[in-house]
Amino acid sequence: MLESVLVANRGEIALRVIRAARELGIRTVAVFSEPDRGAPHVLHADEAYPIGPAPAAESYLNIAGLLEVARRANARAVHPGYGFLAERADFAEAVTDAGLVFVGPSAATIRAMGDKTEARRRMEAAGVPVVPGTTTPLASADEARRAAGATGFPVVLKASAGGGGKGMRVVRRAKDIPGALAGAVREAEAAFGDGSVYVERYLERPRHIEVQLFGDTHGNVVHLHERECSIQRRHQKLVEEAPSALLDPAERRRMGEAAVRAARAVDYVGAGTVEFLHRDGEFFFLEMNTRLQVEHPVTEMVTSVDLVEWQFRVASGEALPLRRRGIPLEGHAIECRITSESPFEGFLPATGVVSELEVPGGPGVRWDGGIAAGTEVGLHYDPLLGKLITHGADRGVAVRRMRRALGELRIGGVSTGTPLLARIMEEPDFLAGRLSTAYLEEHPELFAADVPAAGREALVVAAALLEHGRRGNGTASRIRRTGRPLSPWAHGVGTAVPPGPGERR
Amino acid sequence: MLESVLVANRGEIALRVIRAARELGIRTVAVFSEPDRGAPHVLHADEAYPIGPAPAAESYLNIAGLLEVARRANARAVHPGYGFLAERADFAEAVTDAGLVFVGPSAATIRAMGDKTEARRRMEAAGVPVVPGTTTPLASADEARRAAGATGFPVVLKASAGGGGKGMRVVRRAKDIPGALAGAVREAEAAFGDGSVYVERYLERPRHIEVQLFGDTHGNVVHLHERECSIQRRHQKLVEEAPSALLDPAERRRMGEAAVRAARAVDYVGAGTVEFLHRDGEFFFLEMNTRLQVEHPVTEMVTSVDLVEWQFRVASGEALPLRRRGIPLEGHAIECRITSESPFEGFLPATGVVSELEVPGGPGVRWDGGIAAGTEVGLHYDPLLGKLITHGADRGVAVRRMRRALGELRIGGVSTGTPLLARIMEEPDFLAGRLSTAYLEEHPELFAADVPAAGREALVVAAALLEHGRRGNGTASRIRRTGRPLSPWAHGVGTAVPPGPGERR
Amino acid sequence: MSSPAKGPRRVARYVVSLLGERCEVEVGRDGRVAVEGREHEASLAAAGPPHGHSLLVDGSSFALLARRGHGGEWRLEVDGRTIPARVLDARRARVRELSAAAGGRAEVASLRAPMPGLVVGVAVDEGEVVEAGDTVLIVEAMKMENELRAPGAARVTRVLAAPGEAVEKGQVLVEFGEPETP
Amino acid sequence: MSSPAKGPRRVARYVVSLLGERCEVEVGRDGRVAVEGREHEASLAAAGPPHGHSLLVDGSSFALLARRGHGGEWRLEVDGRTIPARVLDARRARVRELSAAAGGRAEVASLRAPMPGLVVGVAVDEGEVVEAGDTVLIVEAMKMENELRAPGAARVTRVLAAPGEAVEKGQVLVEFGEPETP
Repeated sequence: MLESVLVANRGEIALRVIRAARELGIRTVAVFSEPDRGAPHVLHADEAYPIGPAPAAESYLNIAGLLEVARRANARAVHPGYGFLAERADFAEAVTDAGLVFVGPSAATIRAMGDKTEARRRMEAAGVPVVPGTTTPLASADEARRAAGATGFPVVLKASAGGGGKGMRVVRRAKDIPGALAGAVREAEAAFGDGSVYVERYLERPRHIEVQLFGDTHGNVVHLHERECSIQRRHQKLVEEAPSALLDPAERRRMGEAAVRAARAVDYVGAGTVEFLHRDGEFFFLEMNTRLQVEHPVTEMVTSVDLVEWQFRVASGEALPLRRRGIPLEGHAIECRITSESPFEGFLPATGVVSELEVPGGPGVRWDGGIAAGTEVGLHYDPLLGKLITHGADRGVAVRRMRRALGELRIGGVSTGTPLLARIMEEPDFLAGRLSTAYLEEHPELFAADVPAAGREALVVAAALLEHGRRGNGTASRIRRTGRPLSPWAHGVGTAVPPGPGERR
Repeated sequence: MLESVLVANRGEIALRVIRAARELGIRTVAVFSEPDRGAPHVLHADEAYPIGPAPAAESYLNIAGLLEVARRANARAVHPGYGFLAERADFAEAVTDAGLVFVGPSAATIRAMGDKTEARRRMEAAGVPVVPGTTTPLASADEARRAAGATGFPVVLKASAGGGGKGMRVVRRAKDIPGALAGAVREAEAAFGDGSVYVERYLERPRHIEVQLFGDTHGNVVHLHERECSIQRRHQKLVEEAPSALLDPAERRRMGEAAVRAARAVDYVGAGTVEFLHRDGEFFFLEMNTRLQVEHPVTEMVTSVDLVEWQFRVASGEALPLRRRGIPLEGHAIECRITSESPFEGFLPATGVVSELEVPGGPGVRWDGGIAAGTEVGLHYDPLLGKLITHGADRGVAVRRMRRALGELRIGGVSTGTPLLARIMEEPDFLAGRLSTAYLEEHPELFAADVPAAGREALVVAAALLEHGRRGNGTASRIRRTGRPLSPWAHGVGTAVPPGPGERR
Repeated sequence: MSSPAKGPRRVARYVVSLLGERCEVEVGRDGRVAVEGREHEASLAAAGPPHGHSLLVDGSSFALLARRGHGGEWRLEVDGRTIPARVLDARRARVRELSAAAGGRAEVASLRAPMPGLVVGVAVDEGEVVEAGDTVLIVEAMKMENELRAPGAARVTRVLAAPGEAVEKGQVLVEFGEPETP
Repeated sequence: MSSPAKGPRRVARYVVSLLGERCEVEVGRDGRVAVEGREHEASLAAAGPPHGHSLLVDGSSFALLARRGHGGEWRLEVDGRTIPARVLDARRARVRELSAAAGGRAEVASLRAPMPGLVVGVAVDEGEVVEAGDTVLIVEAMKMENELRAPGAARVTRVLAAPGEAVEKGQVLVEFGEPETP
């Protein structure tokens, strides 16, 4: 097993990786930008080192700085998490060139799948179904218009270096191509430093279903069943589940086999995901993510596999602990992403200081968070505060448990998407498993900022009593807080502060 | 399914019951004593009603008061949790006499098993092995001495109405009988209002292994495998696990069958536990607990059964969802009880206000708590603050996960047993599964109040920097806390506070 | 003191504005609270973390966080939603209402930058009337483009930002007036 | 100002008493901290909940809660343990030590009731010498009997409680003196 690892990330995924490493006895080295000095991933690591100011380009994306910390802390491996440098082939290369183990696939694999047009070519060659579109970046609006005409509208413009919905635009009319292309290029440039954009046929109302893969250095590749992530807004996933409510066993098998073919085509090592769009019984390769996914916990809940543990085992040269027939699929799991966004104000990013954090508990509930009371939520990084995951014997139990858990989650001081998620857990189409990537657009009623469940009357009473108490009527007087633990030993024998030499009391 | 339930309890078990009821759509009615006005179980229930002052005798043990609340709130059932009235036959009777459903076995069953001497008689008759001793309460110290002489020293004096180690004394010499008997009677009187005490042969260094049972109103009785709870102090369990590290499949089957015989002998309905003492391949009936156990989550983790859900289903007249062959036993689970006690000061009860609460997360970790930041921990009730449970593919994974989770748990302002538990998770005998109820006595090194893992040097640096910062050198300046969410709409359009009629701004 | 109480018991009277409505509330000394004459048995207690409160109304239990603002303003966080409220004592509320009726003037409504960022597009012109949901401006932050939308009908009176401009949090970007009074 | 600094850089000097030992500590302006001459690179920052801090010493990361007491006293909560510490500036510490050497008197040590409860047994007599771990008193609270034990060797000088007596939290139950000086 690896002796130590530098976790080149922040937030909940850094914490997730640190937890797995801790359990394996791997020494953990965290890095932090200036505003993250007191972040949970710093507190939970064995060691932590500063890597620069707030902008990611000068800290979490600074390859030389990260390698310098690895050298200084004598870390033997690097785990990239997701986002930041996780899918940057040059980073994987720099890590291995420095004599360290990169916890992830080879630079060559990352490069092949990171170039979305190249990936489409390789998948076609491997016999994996692909959505019709271009396999080269677009040179101009005119070329985009021609390519779109050939595949037929609607189309989607996508960043070649993309992922996570950044640099992506759906276009329904030829005349909207120039504006959309400009926006996509601009966003792609900003997000990935690469403005290449290509065009693909846009499938209306598809379902987003993806397969979790794992490969080892001994040539084994397995899949760990699928996840459904159809509930998205702006191509950002919001709710994920495993298994899909849609697939029957035959379809599940066909999709799993296609994913394994895709992985073998690029000699895949480590954790990866093949994303498919599914519509009317057909499925098409969308992209392959050569890293851990945000939503990996739902797979962990139904398979009882710790995917990050597997990443470390594979990176240590071990063979996969389980082969395909041995991987269970038990019950159903749901994940809700808890983000600092105001769902009733057009998903505006919200900032502030987390003044209170109360995490749900009890059976079948998991919280993967990256915040604590006192954490400042700014605008420099991803708005993901944490993930709430529930597991139950079937989808109904998992959903009811999620509803219960969302009700227990309290994050004070920062607006989150929690109330929207709670509504989704009661919405009839969701409950029936009638999903598509257009789900949120087709359910505008979920975004109506109406009266909370508590009811207006109760809120009016609360407001009146709060003001009444503030005016000295004492209704809401604070509980006395002392916080000093009690000791029977006032002093002397068993004294609280032992006197130093020459000092007596 | 039941429409509503009054939860006649407080703390973590009240919250546990409320969670299960929530998921089943059962309306929850909480009760609270004066100091519990703001307790988590009040916040999480649908409704909550006061039942009196702090002393349990005037609140949580006040049967008439509880039934009055049930009537007022129109609750249709009563769940007693554990402790308080859970094993009081007169309470079960009063509940059913009031036309409500008692979530638990019948008053007759509770009565039979609550009288420990009567229970011993019934078990002997059913062919369940029983520890040698008396089957009637002791009338005097002389009688105790005679009975002890007959079974042979060491013996244990136990309260007939007992449980949880209260009113219990181990005696090794005849001359110690009078003092021990007086203490046991005094404690039994105070705890149960019944000073009856009997004598039993004391097994040296036995293991405490218990079997989870479930019966329904259709005559089905199943067991859900065993738990091992050998790590106790003063007969209070501290660490529990499922399955036992000791039993082989044949022994597991024999013990399970004996437990089912015990349950059938008293027409058992609902959740119950048969406790056995195990030594050198033999096991003896210790007692039957006619309620949910504190440690029920470890069984839930390895069987994927929600035991409180089952309680509600059985109370609603449903048949058990699974029969014996269908109940899985997967992986291994450990529970640590987190109590407000100072393990390095002789387990003195600790009081204070919980100033901080940070709960562990990530895979395989469950927190069943009864506190929040701000909760005042007093001396009126049980010191159990919460339970930390981990699950893993095998015992080793569960233990390493527990070690990791204990490191993440932070409860500020109140001393807890956490550091002792963390040491147990690294102690070689525990890791090897070499357990007995004498475990803690045999490992006094666990109680040495030595330097924390952080090391003295780091603590000295921390103290110096804290004082240096306090003197205005700003090293530890607090992060600015604003806590006001951000809105782009300063006023007017989308105004924050809409003006009332006749009021304009 | 000239008490405004009418009944035999001493009660405090408030006007609560919340979620677009205005209610008269009487708080008695015995835990009884009347909202527009509807009587409730209510109790509020500090509970849980710093701003946490437990509210019981006729037995129903609600958990909420409450933060105080200026002059009777409160922000209630409940069910993950933030609800602003204003509580005035009844007499002060009456004075306000009278002075408003005597000729209070509508203040200028404005759209402010909710975060530091880069304006990448302005979708409105001065004088234009917008409807609820119309995109007004696009600001890039955290590598995502964020559309700032109009939550209600209004006329754009001034546009104070241009594409390519870096803006500070809180900076006024667009000012609005009533849709029918250009 | 008469600075006690010897070197060219300005440093602050402290005496830290913790876990039974006394250390001299120098805190520099550049994050360097020397404990008895051992140099460390250290940083302390507020982190997490109200009393939470993050400490980095030569890269190693520690999470701790810190509560301030009077006159340089701190309580550090770390790894679930509570560690009391006292920090004095070096000059004040020196004055204390000199006055103590000139004839400081030991205060009376006492065992106080850690909780309200009922004394059910007293295991010592006045004049008796107890060893660490010896039971001194039994107090019943929360329906459990709690044995109060001596954490160190001492002579019982006064017993102030009797069986059957109800005691308040903090009430002195037994007073001790040095074992060898009755």
